[in-house]
Amino acid sequence: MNEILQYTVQGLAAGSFYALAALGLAVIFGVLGVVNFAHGACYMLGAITAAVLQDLMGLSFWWALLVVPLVLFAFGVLMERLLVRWLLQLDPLYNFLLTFGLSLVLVDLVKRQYGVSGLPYTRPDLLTGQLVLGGLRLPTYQVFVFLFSVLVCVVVWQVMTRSRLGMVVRAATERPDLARALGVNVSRWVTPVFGFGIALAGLAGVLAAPFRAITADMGSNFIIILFAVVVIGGLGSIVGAVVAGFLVGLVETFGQAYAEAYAQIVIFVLMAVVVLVRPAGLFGREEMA
Amino acid sequence: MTPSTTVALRATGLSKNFHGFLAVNAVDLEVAAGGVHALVGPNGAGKTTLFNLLSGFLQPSTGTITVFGEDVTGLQPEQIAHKGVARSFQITSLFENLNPREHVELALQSRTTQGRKFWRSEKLLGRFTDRAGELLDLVGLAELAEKPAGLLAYGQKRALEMALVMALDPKIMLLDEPTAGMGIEDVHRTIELVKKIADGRTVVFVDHNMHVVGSLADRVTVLQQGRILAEGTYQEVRSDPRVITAYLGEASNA
Amino acid sequence: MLEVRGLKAWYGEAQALDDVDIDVGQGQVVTLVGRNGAGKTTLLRSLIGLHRQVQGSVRLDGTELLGTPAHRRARLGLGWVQDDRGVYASLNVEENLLLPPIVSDRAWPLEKVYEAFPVLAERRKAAGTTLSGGEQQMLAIARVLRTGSRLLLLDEPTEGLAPVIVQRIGDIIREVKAHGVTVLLIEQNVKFAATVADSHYLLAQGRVVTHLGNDEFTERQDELLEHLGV
Amino acid sequence: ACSQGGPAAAGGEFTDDKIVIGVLNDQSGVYKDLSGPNSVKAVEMAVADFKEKHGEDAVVDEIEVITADHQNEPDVANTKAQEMYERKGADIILDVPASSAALAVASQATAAKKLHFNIGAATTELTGAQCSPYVYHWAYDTYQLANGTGTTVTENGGKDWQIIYPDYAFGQDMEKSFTAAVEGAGGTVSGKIATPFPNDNFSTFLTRAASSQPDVIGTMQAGGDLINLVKQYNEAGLRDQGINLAVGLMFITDIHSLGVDQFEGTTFTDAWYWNMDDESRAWADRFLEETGSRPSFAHAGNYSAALQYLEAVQAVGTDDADAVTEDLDGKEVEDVFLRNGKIRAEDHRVIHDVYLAEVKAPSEVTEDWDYQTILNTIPAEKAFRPVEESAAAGCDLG
Amino acid sequence: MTQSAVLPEVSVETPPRPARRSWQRWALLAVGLLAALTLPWVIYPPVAMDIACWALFAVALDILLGYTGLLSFGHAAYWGGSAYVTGLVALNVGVPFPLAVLAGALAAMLLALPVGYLSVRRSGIYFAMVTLAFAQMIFFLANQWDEVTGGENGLQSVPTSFFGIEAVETDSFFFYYAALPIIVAGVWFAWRIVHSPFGRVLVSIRDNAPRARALGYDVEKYKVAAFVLSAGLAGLAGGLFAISHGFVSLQEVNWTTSGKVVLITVLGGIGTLWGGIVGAAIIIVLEDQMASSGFEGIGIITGTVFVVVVLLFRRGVWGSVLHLLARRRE
Ligand SMILES: Nc1ncnc2c1ncn2[C@@H]1O[C@H](COP(=O)(O)OP(=O)(O)OP(=O)(O)O)[C@@H](O)[C@H]1O
Ligand SMILES: Nc1ncnc2c1ncn2[C@@H]1O[C@H](COP(=O)(O)OP(=O)(O)OP(=O)(O)O)[C@@H](O)[C@H]1O
Ligand SMILES: [Mg+2]
Ligand SMILES: [Mg+2]
Repeated sequence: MNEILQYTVQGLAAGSFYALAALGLAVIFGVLGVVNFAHGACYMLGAITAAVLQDLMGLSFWWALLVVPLVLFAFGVLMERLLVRWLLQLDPLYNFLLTFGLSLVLVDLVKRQYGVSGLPYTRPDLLTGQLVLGGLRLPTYQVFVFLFSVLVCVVVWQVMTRSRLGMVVRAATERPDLARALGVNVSRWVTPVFGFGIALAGLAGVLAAPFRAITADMGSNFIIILFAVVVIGGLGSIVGAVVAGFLVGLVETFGQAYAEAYAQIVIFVLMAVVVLVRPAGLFGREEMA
Repeated sequence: MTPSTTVALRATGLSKNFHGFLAVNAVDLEVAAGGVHALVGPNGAGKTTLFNLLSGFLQPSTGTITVFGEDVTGLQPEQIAHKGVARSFQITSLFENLNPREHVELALQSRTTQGRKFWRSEKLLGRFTDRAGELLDLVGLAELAEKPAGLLAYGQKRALEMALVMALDPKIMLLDEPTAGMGIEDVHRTIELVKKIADGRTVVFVDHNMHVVGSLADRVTVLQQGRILAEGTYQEVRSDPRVITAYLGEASNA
Repeated sequence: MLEVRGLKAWYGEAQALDDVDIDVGQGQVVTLVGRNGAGKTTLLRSLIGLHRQVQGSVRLDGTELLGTPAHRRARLGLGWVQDDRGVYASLNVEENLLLPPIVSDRAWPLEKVYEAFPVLAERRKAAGTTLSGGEQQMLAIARVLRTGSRLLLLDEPTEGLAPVIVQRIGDIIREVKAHGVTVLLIEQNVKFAATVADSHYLLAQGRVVTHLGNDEFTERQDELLEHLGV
Repeated sequence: ACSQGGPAAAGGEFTDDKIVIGVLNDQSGVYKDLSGPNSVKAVEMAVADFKEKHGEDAVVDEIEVITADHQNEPDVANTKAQEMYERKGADIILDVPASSAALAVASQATAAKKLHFNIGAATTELTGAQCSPYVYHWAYDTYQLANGTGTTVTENGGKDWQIIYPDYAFGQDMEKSFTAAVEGAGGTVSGKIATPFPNDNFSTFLTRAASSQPDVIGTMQAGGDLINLVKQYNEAGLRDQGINLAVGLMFITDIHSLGVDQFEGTTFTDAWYWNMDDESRAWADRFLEETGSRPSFAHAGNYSAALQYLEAVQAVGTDDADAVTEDLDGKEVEDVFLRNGKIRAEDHRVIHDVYLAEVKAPSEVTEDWDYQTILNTIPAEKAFRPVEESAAAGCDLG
Repeated sequence: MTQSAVLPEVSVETPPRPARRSWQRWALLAVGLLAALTLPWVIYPPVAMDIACWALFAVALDILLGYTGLLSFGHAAYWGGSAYVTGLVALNVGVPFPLAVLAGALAAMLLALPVGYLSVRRSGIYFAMVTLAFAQMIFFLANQWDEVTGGENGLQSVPTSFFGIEAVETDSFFFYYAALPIIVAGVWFAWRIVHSPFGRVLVSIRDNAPRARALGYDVEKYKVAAFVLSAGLAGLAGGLFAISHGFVSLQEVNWTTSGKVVLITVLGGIGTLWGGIVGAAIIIVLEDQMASSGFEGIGIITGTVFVVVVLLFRRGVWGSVLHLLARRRE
């Protein structure tokens, strides 16, 4: 029983990374119709940036939670302005391919610059150690990661569904030409939203820094699982991305507990089942044939 | 009109529920074989939805559909097409990169099993070229036969829709606003065309142009909010006060 | 108010408009009629700025428009209803209405829109493209009314509408005209055109064939129909 | 088995009149830091040293070092090795980390009847079922890693083990070797957990391993996975609960990248350490000048392999592979890397002293890269798999 | 709802369909064959063989991407799956290699059947992600099931057996000529598929699947059929690759392999079978050069090539050539 609780917390913590990053993926997709293959690389950049800034100027973890997403936001803005935007009106596959190419470049650039064996990162003192609740020992950090990401997800969801911003951006991406003819200045919105989605990936990266190996390759496997997450949740759905993120975290953790090395296969089996029974994903809108 | 007792298409208690919104509500419809049947009604009455149900693009929430007595409820669009039911789309739906000739060839081929032959040359499609030419000529697209469909003007696309339906040589044709977006002359031509091809077939069509309805239909069903409001001959229906308020308007200028 | 001079447009190598001259005065309703493929839609798209392969001059109250980006033209008071309606699938009905910015105080408030089109009020939370074809057409028209544009460019606004609704559209056009709004309208339904318009441009193969006042147009209607058919 | 060291025979004894040494390794992937371009530098140092030592007397004037990146893809390694042997005239290929790539190159070497000295890969297959007259395994292997750490830690009181290993060939090998070593030294392995590979989430595995309160958790993870595991081990506060961590395979570059604080107190087996004595330190200083960083044992191993190869060529006066192996087989060698070294003729395992090391506490670190304390030396004869076991694993070099 | 249903599958830029005169087509074919025959004289034979294998792989992918509008980002599963089966057959049964390769291709088709069946339920970008994820599942399985696949170490020492003809069995130069007919046959078969009545239906599905259904075509079955055929050809290529290298590694089923073949196809030109061949030649030679150049980070180069192609030359190399020719003719 105790173990189950412990696994649940670990699963939710692991799911937090997926949920945050998948949220970024879903926001970008919902708004620009782009599936960002470089999302894993952006997650990696978030962690690397946190480590490099800590090394260069002693930036603490807490500041990193603020500064790194800003840096990644700027990076996302550049990425959109210089690359992604030229393909927005074409089939989404082109941006999928573009960002795939970009992720190859980013990963190898980081390898050239920082090597392959990873960078060190010092944890914030406040978050080391365990919370002991009854017979339960929970690493403080994992509890923090979970709570923090839930907070971020809720805020983002509110903004996207309740505000004019969300609406304008959805229209601008569906038919940019028409939106222009209706007087909406499309480019003004698209860029910051893209940057924001990237910033979320970066935030997941910062959260991973104290907890995971900070290497150029850390996003490569991550992005594949992330795709499984959005297929399970339904790519068009922001709620779906978040819920599926936590779900996959749980499945992975319980899979590890009871299926050991086959844990990752369990995720893909889950995905296969979802595709079979609900092709649009758990929260996706049904498309017609 | 060839009076006939056989029923080509019958819907019984047909409903479609979109998340609580009843777009089609317990519709009973009978289309006599060989008849030309018009479906009219205010915007949003459920005409297109009914077509989608009849052609398998939507699955009914309740009710059954039979084609010449055979139950086709729950079949997929392509299966229904093979039962001899062809439809056109209200909102034009074509293959952007194929030209009209290729469109029609494809439609002609679909009645054979030739489409499965991945080991044969596409020259086999040549056997349909002559027939395709005739059909395009009928709808006035002969000169545009080689222009990619994506580059056609709206009215030309509508004409191609017609050619496709005709190519399927269906027993029952479902035409969703065949004359929408056409100029007067083309409207006349289309009326003549439908009259010609309706010979020996059953036609169900939707149109808001009362002139078209008047010249083609031998029976008219009026839908409103998913239900049948009235049914009868054109003359009966157009003088029905309920139809006038709901649909035609006082100053009806049809 | 609107002055088009020597407008030419191309699709790649193919010329779609040739030396088109059009004048529309303040508060006038003018229709463009012509066969399918005559170039009517191309003309409107050039005016709103979505078709870019153009030459010539388009002036709105003396300001040259060619070269101004589309979203700026919309803010200058051009409102457009696309022939395929251009309703957003990812927005619900109300969001579709709220989307374009309001450009003048002539704008219809939401309540007025819903009053004029009660169906839209009923389906306000439905995703835009789940509306029926005709409902989408109403939505598109309602949307430009809500912005308060002073020059409306309507591409076949009555297509696929029930006769009652067509009459209502006619009323609306007359109403906005009374408030000084200018309308340039593509119309296949010649009878309808005659009930709303002040004058008519007849287009064929990318050229203006003739320009007629409404009286003359109504008189020669049958002959014109003939002509349109050619 | 030393030959007469006869002076240079005619130049005709050398294909193309020169010696070509190929260094085939990972220059962009996970092994880049621990071998990679710096291995090439190490080989070039060996060539320079050889030339300086023999000067005019050298049996060959021209020694060329060529290199290629196998990108950690065995099929690339395969093509590149074939190309080096057949097209570029390579007489020997060095390094080749990643077991799958190493096995591919070994089979190319056998086919081409040219030499391959493997430094970078750990698999005992090279001296087992897949051993070859043309292939030598120079630096380390899974048996040696497990035997060193498993035996010594158990003997020092870590009786009860839990082993976490990645579920692929390397990890499975390591797990078996460790279990054998631990049990051989009187300890018990009370649990083994196979993990996916690669993997970034080890919390669950650690929780499970810790639930039996073992003395030691032995991890067979490597590279990024190892770092993930260590971070999460620290996160879970297991050291405070008295559960120690022993690492199967660790390179100094891992410690460098993660920081000593994370690894503090971890024990592992090292084939060589740059700061273990004056000789190694002197060489490491030269290396630092050349490359800007301290050498891993793989770098030193490459240096040693290149040097010993050239010495053997000098001895036999030809680059003919069969002649060179005849000289090498059974030879006892000593250099900066090989201490009490011996090239076993039976399975081509090169044995030498190895070391049990512990990661220093941050406070003890006096300079960059000064991360380890050598706990004890494991003599060459005890460090590696006995010849009989190699034979039992299927190696028969007659 | 119908309105959203009229969205096309994938509207990638495909080249003008060739109105090429037939002598031009024959001339092109002759040039292509000549190039294929002289390749191992110009390029190191194993590399030439790699080019041939990847060319066929890219051509197979293009049946889906260029002609059906489906981007499979998991084709490594069929290339690699076939490589394993081919390797196992060659190791254990000892039949001449063409038979082993055929067995591999069949296995790939069997594998593609369930995956295709599930994946075609989604279209566009979803299809790409679903195929990728399934391929990753295959990867994990191959990694885990090491008694059969050799896991991380791969299948070592796969023999080349060819009716006891020594030259072919040991010399990569002669092997190339023994394998070339299989490649050529594979490419021809792909060409046959896309220029068949079946291929015409695929194109219509690419443009507008619901419309194709209304015409009476069972779209899902056609997609699955195209998927399986494509997987079979990919398997043919993968099997030959395994034989030519003499072993099979996990790399063959890794997602980077899927990415590479997409890169090759896009670089060459989507919807042009020749494009796959041109793309393969460029990428393989480039990678080969890079590997010996000492430059760190091949991904920087290949990734940049990818980005530039997608941004500026969406038609790809061969597609651009066709486009220029078409413009010139006008
Ligand atoms: N994107 C395009 N590319 C090439 N040619 C085009 C394109 N769009 C339209 N055309 C051609 O330009 C001409 C004018 O088209 P336009 O759409 O302006 O006609 P229209 O008068 O609006 O017709 P309709 O009444 O059918 O809507 C037609 O011949 C059409 O085929
Ligand atoms: N997929 C859907 N989801 C929700 N509501 C839908 C969907 N499809 C149609 N509807 C609703 O069902 C009603 C009937 O639509 P339908 O398209 O059948 O009308 P119609 O009679 O064809 O109208 P028109 O003459 O304007 O084309 C409309 O109110 C529409 O909003
Ligand atoms: Mg309708
Ligand atoms: Mg038009």
